[in-house]
Amino acid sequence: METVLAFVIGGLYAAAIYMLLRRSVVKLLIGLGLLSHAANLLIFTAAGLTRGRAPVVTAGAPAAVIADPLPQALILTAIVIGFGVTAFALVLVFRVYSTLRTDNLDRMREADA
Amino acid sequence: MSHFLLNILLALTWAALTGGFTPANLLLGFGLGFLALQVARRPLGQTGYFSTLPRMAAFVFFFLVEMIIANLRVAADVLTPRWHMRPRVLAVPLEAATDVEITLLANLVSLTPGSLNLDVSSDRRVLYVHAMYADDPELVRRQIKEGFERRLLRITRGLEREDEP
Amino acid sequence: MSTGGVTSVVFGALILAFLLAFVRLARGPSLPDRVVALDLMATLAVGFIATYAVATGQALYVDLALVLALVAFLGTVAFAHYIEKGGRSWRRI
Amino acid sequence: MAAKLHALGSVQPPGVITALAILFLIAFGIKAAIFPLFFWLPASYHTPQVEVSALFAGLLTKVGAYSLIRVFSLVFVQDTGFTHTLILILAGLTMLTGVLGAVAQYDMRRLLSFHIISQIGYLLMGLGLLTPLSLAGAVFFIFHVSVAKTALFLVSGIIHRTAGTYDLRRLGGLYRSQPGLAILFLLPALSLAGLPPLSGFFGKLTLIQAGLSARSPLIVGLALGVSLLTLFSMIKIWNEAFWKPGPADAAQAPGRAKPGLLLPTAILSALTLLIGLGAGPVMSLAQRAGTQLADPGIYILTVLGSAP
Amino acid sequence: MTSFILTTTARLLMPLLFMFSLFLYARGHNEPGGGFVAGLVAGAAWVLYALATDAAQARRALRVQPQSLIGWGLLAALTSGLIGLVLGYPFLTGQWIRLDLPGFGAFELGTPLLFDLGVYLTVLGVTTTIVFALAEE
Amino acid sequence: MIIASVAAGFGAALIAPVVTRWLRHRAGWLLGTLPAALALYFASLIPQAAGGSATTARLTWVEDLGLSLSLRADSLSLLMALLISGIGALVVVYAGGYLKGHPALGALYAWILAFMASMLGVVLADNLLVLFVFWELTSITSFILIGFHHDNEQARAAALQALLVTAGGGLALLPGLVLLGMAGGTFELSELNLQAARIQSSPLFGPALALVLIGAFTKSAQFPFHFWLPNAMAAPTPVSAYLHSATMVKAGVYLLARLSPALAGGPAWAFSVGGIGAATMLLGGAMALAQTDLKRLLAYSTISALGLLTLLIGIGTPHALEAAMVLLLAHALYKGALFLVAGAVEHETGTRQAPLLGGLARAMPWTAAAAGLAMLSMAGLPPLLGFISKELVYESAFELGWPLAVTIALTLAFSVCVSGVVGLVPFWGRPKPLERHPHEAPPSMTFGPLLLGGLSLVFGLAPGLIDGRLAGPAAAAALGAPVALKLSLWHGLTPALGLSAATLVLGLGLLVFIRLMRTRLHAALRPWGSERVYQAGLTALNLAARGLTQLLQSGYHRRYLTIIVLTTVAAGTFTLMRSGAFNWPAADSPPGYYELGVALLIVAAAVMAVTTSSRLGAVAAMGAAGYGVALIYLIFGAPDLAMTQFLIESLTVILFVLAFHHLPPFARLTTVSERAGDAALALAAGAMMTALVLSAVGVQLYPSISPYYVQAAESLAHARNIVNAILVDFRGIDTLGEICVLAISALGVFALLKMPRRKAEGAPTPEADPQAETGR
Amino acid sequence: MAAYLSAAFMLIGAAFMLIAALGVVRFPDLFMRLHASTKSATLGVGCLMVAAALQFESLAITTRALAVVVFLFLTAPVGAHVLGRAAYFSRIPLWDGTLSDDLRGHYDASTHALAGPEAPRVPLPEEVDEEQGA
Repeated sequence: METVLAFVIGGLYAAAIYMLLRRSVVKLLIGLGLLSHAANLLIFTAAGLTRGRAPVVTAGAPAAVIADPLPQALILTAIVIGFGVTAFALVLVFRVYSTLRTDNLDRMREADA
Repeated sequence: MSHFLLNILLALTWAALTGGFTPANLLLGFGLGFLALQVARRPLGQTGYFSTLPRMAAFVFFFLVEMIIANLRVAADVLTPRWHMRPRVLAVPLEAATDVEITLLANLVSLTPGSLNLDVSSDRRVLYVHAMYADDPELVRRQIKEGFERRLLRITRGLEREDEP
Repeated sequence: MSTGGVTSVVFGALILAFLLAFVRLARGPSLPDRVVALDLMATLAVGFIATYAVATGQALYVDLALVLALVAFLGTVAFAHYIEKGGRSWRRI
Repeated sequence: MAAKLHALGSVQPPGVITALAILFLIAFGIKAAIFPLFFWLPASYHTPQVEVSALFAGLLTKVGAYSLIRVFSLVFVQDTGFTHTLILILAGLTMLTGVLGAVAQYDMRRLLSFHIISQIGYLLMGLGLLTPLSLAGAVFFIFHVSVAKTALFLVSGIIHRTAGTYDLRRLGGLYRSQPGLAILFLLPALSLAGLPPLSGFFGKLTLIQAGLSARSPLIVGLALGVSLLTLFSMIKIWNEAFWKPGPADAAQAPGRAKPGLLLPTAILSALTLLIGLGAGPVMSLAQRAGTQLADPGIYILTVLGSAP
Repeated sequence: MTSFILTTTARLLMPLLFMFSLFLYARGHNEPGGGFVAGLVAGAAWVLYALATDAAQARRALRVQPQSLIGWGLLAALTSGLIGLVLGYPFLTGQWIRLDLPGFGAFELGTPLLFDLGVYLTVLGVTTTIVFALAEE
Repeated sequence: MIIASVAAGFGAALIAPVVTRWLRHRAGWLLGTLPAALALYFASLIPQAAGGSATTARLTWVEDLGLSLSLRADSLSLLMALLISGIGALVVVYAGGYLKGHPALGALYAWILAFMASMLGVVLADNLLVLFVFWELTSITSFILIGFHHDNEQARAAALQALLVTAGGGLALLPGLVLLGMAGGTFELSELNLQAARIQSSPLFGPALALVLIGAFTKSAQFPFHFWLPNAMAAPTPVSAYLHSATMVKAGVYLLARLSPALAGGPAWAFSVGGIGAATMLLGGAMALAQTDLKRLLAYSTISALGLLTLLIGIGTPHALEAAMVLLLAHALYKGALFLVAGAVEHETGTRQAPLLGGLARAMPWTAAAAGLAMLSMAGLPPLLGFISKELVYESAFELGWPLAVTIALTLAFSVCVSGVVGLVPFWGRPKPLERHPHEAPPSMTFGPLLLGGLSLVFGLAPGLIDGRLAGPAAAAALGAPVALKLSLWHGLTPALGLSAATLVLGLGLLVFIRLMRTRLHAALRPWGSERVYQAGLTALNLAARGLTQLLQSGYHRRYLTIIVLTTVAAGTFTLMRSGAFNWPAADSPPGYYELGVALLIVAAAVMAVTTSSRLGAVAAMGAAGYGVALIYLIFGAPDLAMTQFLIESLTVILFVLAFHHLPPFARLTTVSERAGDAALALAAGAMMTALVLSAVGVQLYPSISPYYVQAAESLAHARNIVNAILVDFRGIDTLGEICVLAISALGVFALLKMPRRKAEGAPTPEADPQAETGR
Repeated sequence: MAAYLSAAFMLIGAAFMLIAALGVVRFPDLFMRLHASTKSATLGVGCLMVAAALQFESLAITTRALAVVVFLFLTAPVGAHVLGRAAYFSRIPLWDGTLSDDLRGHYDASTHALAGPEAPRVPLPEEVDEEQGA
């Protein structure tokens, strides 16, 4: 499954990067969203996969095999921060568009200052 | 509805007494409690509870059956290559008046035979539905009005509406 | 008890359903069609979670189903909100 | 992190770790604006309000640089021959491109923004050398650059407020009209160029000592050349904004800045001088930090020693 | 959106969702849930309400400024850290007390719960701030 | 006390503007008392130093870097310190007259005093790094002083040039000093000078020597760095007199002398120092002849004298060093005086052009007297100090053979000629018509040159005042061994005396024909100016900077992103390829078919997000991918993650949907080939990431700490959900930071949406857009 | 017993889910797809939840499972309603085989108010400005 997921991650990255390279800012936002999926999945996979057991200690007896909690905590943080970033980027693009009336990144450079 | 609460309390007591909070035991407790209340209906005073609850149960049962039938019809249509449906968008006059009633009715309509609630007119007197098998629009209207609306209203409006239909 | 066999059949059906829903998501043709597909996918995920809980015997996943059931609805409402507000503008997309 | 280090040090094949290290380098490198990933910086730093960019200048890239220092002194130390050489090369290129970018600018804030990049190069140099002394230099540098850069951005803000522009070609005569401001500019500017006895000098001196003891003359030479170019571009600001006679049209006669505006700048400018004059204690702090960074064992001991 | 069906449903669902979020928060320490998820669910409740009615109405219904929720959340999280500090432990060291309520059994109260509450409030505030602001556009 | 003497200068610099506002141009007399007092103090240290025991002081500064503030006053230091403080006093007084009424006089005083203190620091420092600190301070202060007339563009350019050259040299000096310290094992000069053997056998010696020499040569205006000095004549004359003849330019010479015990002895030293010195000496002398501007003339002649000093130090014999020390003193006295005289002349006549001046002796008798004394000393005529120093120079030169002596004699003949042009012709030559009627300069301006000229005479007549007490021990310090110097006016009939006579004759001859030679000489020496190299360098630098910046900062964000991605892919692929980092995961678990289905779903959704032409379709696809990812979390034991992912996914979709009301539809803005290129790049990046994940799978990042968390969760954190325990307890600070980030982003969103739309018209104002003007 | 019941419910649920998905793919217009997704999928999930409840036999789980079912029964139709209504506004075409449309012409395009069936039909805007909107 690790192999499969590796390819999934590669696919997500490729899609995200392709979208990031578009000139339309809206596509860039989509790319950003995909990128965070890819990154989270990357950490998740690289840290090792454990089927089934959630990292919850059943009262009294610790389970024998449980998923590694630390990367999970890490990814949880990453997901939520990704949300904040996406929201911010979205609104930024929104403001830029309402100010400049273009969604073409290449045309935004004149307003660089 | 205070009887309903009482009934639940009784069920909980039963479960506590028997020492098992399993669903089955609770259900049993509820049933026994209902019986107990039935027995004690006089001291407690007359309410619509004892007629509403069975009616409610009957309604739920009816609804589930309708729903399964509806699904089977959809399934049949999905699984066979030819379309059998005769869709229409229909206006169904409403008797239900309160927000909750209309909402409930609309939801139930959506979940059951071949009809899907689209909207309610702004004056809340007409329900527009999309019906899948509506060769005869009047039949659909009647099904909704007779099958659902009446039963629903009987429950929500309790005793005073009981003799009305 | 053949729970393992049953759940794997159920999983298969659900995944098949997922992919079918995705077909609708990809084909459209209109935005509401896609939304229906997405909504269905969420519902399927709820089912998936329930099945998963049964398959692994871990009850805690049922809560997940609850969260998801709520959330799927929200997405649909938001999309509908957009479609209605935007009028026919989606067609210009 | 301590545990991470244990794990990475013992079991893993170094190749993958190195690849991971490179990705970390790129990720934090974007944040820290190192070559060739610094594009976002000059374009963005001069966009917001000057107070904001002053804060950003002091802090933001330093966060990236700090992360880099943390990760590359603690975790990714298996293949230093490759990773840290790469960091050194990047350090050199970052310094050079940053300072050349600054030299080309005529907008004061853009110019200062580019200097942020070149200063990051110095930080990287400290990291790339990876000796206690060089890390101390990097730590000291973070401290120094934060102060000096913020002061400079604030000065540019005051100039904008009083003279109405950031464009060096349209500025002038400020030495005469605001001699106090001139001093407030000169101190951090010269500090940035690494002239003694200001804070920047000691950072530079540390890095040079470290570089020479690590037998890396090339990066030392580059660092020195870049500091000359830094001086050059700072003097450019000085010449254009302060010494050059003011603009011909007297309509834009620069006003004087209010004391309230000058005070924070004055404090920061004085701080660069004080850090320089009192460099002893600051440097021994930095030295201790550098020693700890260079010897992760201490860190592991502190974390794991107290945790379980 | 003017569908009163949706509005009615939203009114019905809101308390439900809110309860559920509290539930998730309360047992987050022992089973999946916790401040993040609970805050998101509570946020979702308000988002639903904002979508079903409009942002202004939701804002009125919320009664407090979403931004101040963020502030309170951060404050709560900080306070939980400071408690440990005051008692002479490192910042954010968890402190627990055991409450024995007759009839209800033992409860454990600790600063991590306060911290989690801070997370909850912050996430709720963030979600509502962003969505309300966007919906008002 | 020594430390206080240095600090006093800086302190005086701070109060100088205040004092000047109070006393105006008379402030010079008051401010001049400080350097004068310092001079007396240093003079009082002479006997002790001549006895071999230097006065020292020490403060700790930055011990971690081997930098302690240690000062040491031996004879060599005292010789310099006396010059600095003594001439400093005169210059301060002089400046009051010269710049009477100038609004920035106070600032000038401040900077001059600061410079003086820095210079004292240089010569008194006993620590290489402290020396460097003060060395750079002199560069900065001299920069400000040269640019004193900063309204003048030439002055600004000259100041920049001087700073770049001297500070650039300083930047060479710094690593040189560090290397030297490393080679000698100490940064303390007095200890270092005892380590000559160790240093010279060190592999660091070569680079250290080269770098130190570059530093010294730039400061002392040695060829090929000499060009900044004549340009620095844009400074006010007192500054030129002080910095550019008596003190700062001698810092390089001082450094050479100071370090010669440690560095001298080998052929490298002799040839580089001696060779450069000789070249500078000749070139400076010859170029001086080509000048007409009095100050430039003096500047070139100073270059020449500095070359001679360098040459002598390069020779390094006891006699040569003795000669160097006496010459150092003599030159400071006469050249300082001549500069001040030139300033007085300019002040009174309004010009510095030698050909326009003549017959001023009648109008300015005191100035003329001072000029005469200085001129005679410079020409090397008895009974002045210049004569004694010249004789010593010749004698030491003869030790190395007559060709060297003759070369020096030629240079000194140039010097004789220059002294005539500056000190003789303007005063006693044929009177010329002048625009302004000259008067005698004010006493503040005649006092200095007269005193300096007088001292030349006094020391010439009574060389016993300096030989055994000052010059001798100074030479001993430079030599690192005792010398017995006995100076006298009359040496007897020696070859040196003959050569002196020849020099004089030749010099006078040149003076007669100078007008004929000037232009031709000027043209002939032009290629040696090396200033054009500097100018070309500046131009090239600006061009390179602009070109590079345009290349790297195109302003197209997409291009930046492309570069970032390219860098990542290239670096990642490279590191994966090298040392066989790539390998298939060892612990690959066979995938369940429904897991495969989920994987397929994610990939399909990603593909759809890319290919769809409907933006909300893309959002929906992104949501589908998110659901898939959440299912993966679910399957692999992360219910918290799955839950959060589901929630966030839906909220994100809602945000997009809400914002898309106001956003434009997808547009296809790129060409097919652009898209193909991007796609290739994206696929490469994806492949790289795949390879990375494949290799990294099973790299257990946290194996030793997770079990700890698992065990501690219930006991320490009172929690059974370990993920939550980690979030709110073990790594609470991270979470705190995280919610802060969230809060900031939310407030950012709020601010962005609620802030007033100022630039709604969309056109950035030209003010705010510097790029529009640079045409980029 | 419970296990077998649970298995049966699961299979039924899965079947309905599959049918829902098939319906969403196969049905010719949006509204019929909504039928499929609302009815079949909700029922399918309900079955699966019941199966889970049967499997665990604990009050807490049962309550939650039932909560999910109730929740879905409450929300799915509302979702379908808002979507269908919105779709109608954006003039998603009905299937050619649709026999009649009572709703047609009763929406007020600007206020989104909906009149009863007795109100006169308003000529549809799209018949006028079909091409102008683009």
